[in-house]
Amino acid sequence: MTIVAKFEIRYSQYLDPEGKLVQSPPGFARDPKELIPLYRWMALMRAYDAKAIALQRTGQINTFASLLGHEAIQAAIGTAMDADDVLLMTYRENGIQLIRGVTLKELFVYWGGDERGSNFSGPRKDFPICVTIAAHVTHAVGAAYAMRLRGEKRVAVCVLGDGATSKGDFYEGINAAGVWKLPLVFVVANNQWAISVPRSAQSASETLAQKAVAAGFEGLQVDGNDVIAVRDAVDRALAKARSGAGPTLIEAITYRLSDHTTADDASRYRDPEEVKAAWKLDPVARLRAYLGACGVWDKAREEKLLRECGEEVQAAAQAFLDMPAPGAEQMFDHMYATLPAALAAQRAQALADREE
Amino acid sequence: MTIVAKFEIRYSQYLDPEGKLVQSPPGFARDPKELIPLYRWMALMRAYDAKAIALQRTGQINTFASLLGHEAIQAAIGTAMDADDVLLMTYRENGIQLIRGVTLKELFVYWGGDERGSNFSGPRKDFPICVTIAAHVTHAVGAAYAMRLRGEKRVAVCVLGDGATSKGDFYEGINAAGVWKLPLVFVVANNQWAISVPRSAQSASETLAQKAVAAGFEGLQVDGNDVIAVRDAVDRALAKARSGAGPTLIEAITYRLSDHTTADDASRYRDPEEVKAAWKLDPVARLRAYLGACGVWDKAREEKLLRECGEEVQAAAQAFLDMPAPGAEQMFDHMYATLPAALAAQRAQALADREE
Amino acid sequence: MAQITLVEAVNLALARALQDDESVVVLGEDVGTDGGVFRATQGLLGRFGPERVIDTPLAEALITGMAIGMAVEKLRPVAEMQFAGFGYATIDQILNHAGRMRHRTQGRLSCPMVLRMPCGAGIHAPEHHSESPEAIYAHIPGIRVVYPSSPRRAYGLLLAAIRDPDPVVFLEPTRLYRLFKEEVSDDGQAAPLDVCYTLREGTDITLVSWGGMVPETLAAADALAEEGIAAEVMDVATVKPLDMDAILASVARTGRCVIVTEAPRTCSIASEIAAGLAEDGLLTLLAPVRRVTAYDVVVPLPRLEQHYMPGKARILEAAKNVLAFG
Amino acid sequence: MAQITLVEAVNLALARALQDDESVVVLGEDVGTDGGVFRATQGLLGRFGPERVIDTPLAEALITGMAIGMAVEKLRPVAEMQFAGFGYATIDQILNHAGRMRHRTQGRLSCPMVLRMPCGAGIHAPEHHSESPEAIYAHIPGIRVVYPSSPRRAYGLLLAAIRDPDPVVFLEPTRLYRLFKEEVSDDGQAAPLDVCYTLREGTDITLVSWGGMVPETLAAADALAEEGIAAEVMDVATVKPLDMDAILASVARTGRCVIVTEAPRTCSIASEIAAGLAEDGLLTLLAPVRRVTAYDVVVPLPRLEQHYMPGKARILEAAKNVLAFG
Ligand SMILES: Cc1ncc(C[n+]2csc(CCOP(=O)(O)OP(=O)(O)O)c2C)c(N)n1
Ligand SMILES: Cc1ncc(C[n+]2csc(CCOP(=O)(O)OP(=O)(O)O)c2C)c(N)n1
Ligand SMILES: [Mg+2]
Ligand SMILES: [Mg+2]
Repeated sequence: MTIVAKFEIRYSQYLDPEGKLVQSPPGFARDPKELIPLYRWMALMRAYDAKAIALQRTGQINTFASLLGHEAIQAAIGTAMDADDVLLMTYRENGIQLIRGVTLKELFVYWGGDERGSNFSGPRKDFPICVTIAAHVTHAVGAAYAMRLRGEKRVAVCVLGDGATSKGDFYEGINAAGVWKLPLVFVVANNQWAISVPRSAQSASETLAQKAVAAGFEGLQVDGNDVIAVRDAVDRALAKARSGAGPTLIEAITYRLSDHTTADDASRYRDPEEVKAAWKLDPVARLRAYLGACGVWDKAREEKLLRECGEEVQAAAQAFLDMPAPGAEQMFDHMYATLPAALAAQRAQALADREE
Repeated sequence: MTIVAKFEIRYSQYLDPEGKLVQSPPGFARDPKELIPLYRWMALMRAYDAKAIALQRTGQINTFASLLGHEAIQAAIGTAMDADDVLLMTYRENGIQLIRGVTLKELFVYWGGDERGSNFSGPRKDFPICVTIAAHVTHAVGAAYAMRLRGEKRVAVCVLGDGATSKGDFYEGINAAGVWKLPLVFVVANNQWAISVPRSAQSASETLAQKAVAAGFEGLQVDGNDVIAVRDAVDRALAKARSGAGPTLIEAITYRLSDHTTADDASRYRDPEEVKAAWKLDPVARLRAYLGACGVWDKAREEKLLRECGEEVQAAAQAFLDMPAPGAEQMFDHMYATLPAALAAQRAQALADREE
Repeated sequence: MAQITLVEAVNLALARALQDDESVVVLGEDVGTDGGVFRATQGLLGRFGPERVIDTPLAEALITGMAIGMAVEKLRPVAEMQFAGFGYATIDQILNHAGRMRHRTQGRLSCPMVLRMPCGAGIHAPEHHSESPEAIYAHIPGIRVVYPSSPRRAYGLLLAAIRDPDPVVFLEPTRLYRLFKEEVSDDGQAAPLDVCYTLREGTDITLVSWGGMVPETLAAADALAEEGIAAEVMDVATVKPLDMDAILASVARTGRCVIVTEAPRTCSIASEIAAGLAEDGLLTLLAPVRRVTAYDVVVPLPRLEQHYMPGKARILEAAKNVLAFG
Repeated sequence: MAQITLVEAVNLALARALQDDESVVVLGEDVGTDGGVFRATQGLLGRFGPERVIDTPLAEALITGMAIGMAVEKLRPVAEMQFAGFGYATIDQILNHAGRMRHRTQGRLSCPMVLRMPCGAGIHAPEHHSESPEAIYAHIPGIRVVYPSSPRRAYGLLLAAIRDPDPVVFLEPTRLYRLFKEEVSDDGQAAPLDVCYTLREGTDITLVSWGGMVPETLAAADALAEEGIAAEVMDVATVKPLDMDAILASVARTGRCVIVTEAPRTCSIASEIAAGLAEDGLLTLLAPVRRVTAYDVVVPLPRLEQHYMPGKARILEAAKNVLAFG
């Protein structure tokens, strides 16, 4: 018996749950003031999330997937990426989209059940929300391949959930990313649940980071409630990808503080004690505590920020509500670049029906 | 940074390429005479393979996938399994099927392009040849689940190729096998090629054994040209599975000494020097050398065995050729347990057309 | 006898099957503790345990492939795709394996499994949650495709599907899950597969539908009745194999036919039925056949879904068009 | 102008596209060094390098998903499924992503990709190597499905598919790969999509087909001609969207129609065409429509495949049946 290969999976954390530094921070975080923009984004995400849930509860948008608990992961990714990198994500990554320039109104339009919400003004090359779990991992491979083929220094960032790591598309994608050493960063937002299925029932693997072992590249774990740890890992992975050294898989450990979506009732399958414990790890409170302890944040600033965020989401919601309804032609006019003759009669019928 | 998980992949070999023992053999191989039955099977596989290729070249069967180079792996698996275990395999595992009781004639019928070849008399519960790569990995999960649910001590053995490890079904299957700790043994017959795609282009993973790391169970490598090493690994994995300790993935390293199939011409993409070098590792010659050195095998026995094998495959080929052609009803009569009324007219038409 | 909804009928049939036959198992995403995202499997975990009511990892090809392996090994798996829109990844398994196992082995092995999937539009759901893919499955040899339209038929047809010795894709119209109740007695009685159900007899026109469109079709028939037109309404129920003889017999009486589906038009079951009429019913037709279908476009997000699905108005319009003829 | 086979025409079109447009890439299993199992990509690796002619890992969902990612990122990928029978794993990607990207983003992004796949029976190949799944793809909104039947059309239609701004599934009939040669000039000229090609004009009956069945259909027309019957033969070529108007116009002249496909009958393109006739051609039909199709069974292994596929005899029989009418 000889040993032919060895692997280890590392975990990193800078801020503990109380918001205390447990090791000296990486460059970008040396000056705590530099973290304030991240905190602002996280606060806006929370305001957005609350507003979306309120809109859903009052029947003004459809089923919504809350990002509660994912704020640190999303702030880290959103601020680390370059504008012309490409984001591929799920329904739960609206916070990253916000930072990249998708407007609050556009997000409401999407959840309001209208495709115009994905024709966003911001990062025009970002992929739309991918609802079919893990399919976007293979798209990310193609996008990264295209970038590298053209010799660009861009990176594709693919964000997915813990549940997504069980799906064949995930594996086919990471395996191929390894083969071609593509400029790709995978972030698994491990929030412990895939609807009602806990992480432990999803895979017997000790970590999700080690999924990368099967694909022959580096996988690592970070505390996903610690924005410094996530940002540091994403920064490094982006730099590595840009330098041509290939993909990285980051498992960011957090907790889904909300129901799966507004259509779900997590109390059916989750112990309230577990949720209570997870709130102790809340990424927003953690960063606030740290900033407060560093003396760069206080109650007044907090109140002002919350007020601003509230106003911003309120204005966006109103703009969404004021939007004229789509016409039936919206079903047809972007099915193809040019409407095929065979569809013309169907389109005409749909318009006629609409008028009745 | 803390280390949260560690893995290592081991490799084992007993017989070196010259057929010399490099470590003391496991129990079943202590008496070299015990290896003679394995050698006999390997010789029969080779005779079968040669006959099948001859039949194909003369237009008597269709495209055939040679098992040349896989004899040690197949003899080890075939002899290690219990009769009521279940085998799930690809087109290249005819040698295991033979040992389990599928007749030579039935194999020729299959390759002759007739479904009756899969209605074999032997291991009635074994799955038929799976042509779509890796789909059978998920079937193996279901079969093993059924066995365990009924409290049986049976094991499902799933054999696949190196190329198959890139496919989502493989990964979804091994991941689930890990979750439920199923009585399952996966053997990856790594013959270095998936048609024209070399192992190195299939995955950046250093070994294929480490694919199991992603699924949270043990993966190991063996010399697939060393029947003792393979048999030992399969024995252990079967015993572990039977004891309820879950699945194992065995990467057995060999070489596809033939073209991919008779429809392929490997000289288009493979260096003849590589093939020549691989012949030096030939599993059949290796075992013969060992048995010879142990004094339990000699030229006379060899000649007799080859003669017997030749006669056996010749008789089987003749029996195949003598078989009456299938009738058109064969297309219909096992589509459903009972032919649906809607298909009756189609069946009648097919029979009428056939008669014309 | 209780008045229950369609989703409760599905639940009842599953419980009955698990109770009566210990080889029956239920598997899928969130079918255990959660009881399924629509509660179709609610309570089953508690009654039959996690070994038989199995929460799987998030992997659709696995779910179907695993069900195939179970079925070959003599279990009777009832697997769930959380939504039909996530089920396409398993077409490979259904087409290449489930539908072939018996033929491939010339009867040595078989694949008695059911693949349930909620489908259809009209519940204001996110993308991929509103599709009606029966036509894709119906094109596949070796399987059955069943699409009930009422609690009673859901109960009976699901039991029939589970007991059937061959694979069945069982489509459940989410829009009808809780739309109305019906008396369903939990008598373990299967309803016949492979036959159309005539829901209402009539002599003037035949309206053919299945699944979620049946209530709209019945509503159209009501409206026609008010105008003195007697529409025969047929629920195809098993869309593959298709009971074309029953449809031909009805059209032979009425001479007119409208077929209603919420699937995209091209190569739909509506196309198949219309083709059957063009081949074998031509001489009995008094007017052109009309298909009332969804459009050949992506199911839109909720704001436009009402304009995507055919409704009573479009069915009525087509019926009148056909009736006005000749 | 050289006389070349259909597979050589595919190769020529690929080379031309790679040459003319540096955003074109070719990817799939064994498309590189090996030149594809049918040699369709032979020589491309040498001319255009491994960055643009890409051997992928063995993973069909990856191949299509990756092509989608490439297309969104402004490449023009031409992906290959080694055989259509291994392509079902990618229906999910085609249906849920390729066909939706433009609509989903209301025109912000698009997915100009081609998914080539060899298909059809008649080459004595192993299981899964003989299927003709055009109907499944044709049911999917947002894509085109093209199925050429001659070297010249293969060349022109493949170029058109690659240049099309939307996703195209391009089915290549393996039986015709080397069956006959045609003069094909490598002029970079695309052939029109979305239209039927009339291969032979006639007034007595319309024979409609596509892909691998076209030569059999032409042979049947020859046999009819010997008996003084003038058959119009149409090659549908683009099976989705379907040029139903052209078929209706032909049947309006001939009054009779036989549709030929080697796919299983239920919900086939033949069904779609027959349905279109039942709806919009009824008044012009002088006889029932006849579909000549494969049976609704699994494509058998080679010993029976000739009995599975329709051939000249079955087409003739159907044509005579239709001609005998009224
Ligand atoms: C392929 C597929 N199967 C099933 C679903 C239904 N579904 C939506 S979200 C979800 C769980 C996803 O869990 P995870 O990947 O952990 O992401 P999270 O929702 O926790 O962010 C499931 C099963 C889907 N969207 N896609
Ligand atoms: C899903 C699928 N894709 C493609 C093919 C075509 N094909 C047949 S064998 C093969 C290579 C398989 O390689 P490997 O798994 O290493 O097995 P080997 O043939 O070397 O034994 C391919 C691509 C297939 N049979 N199934
Ligand atoms: Mg999760
Ligand atoms: Mg191999």
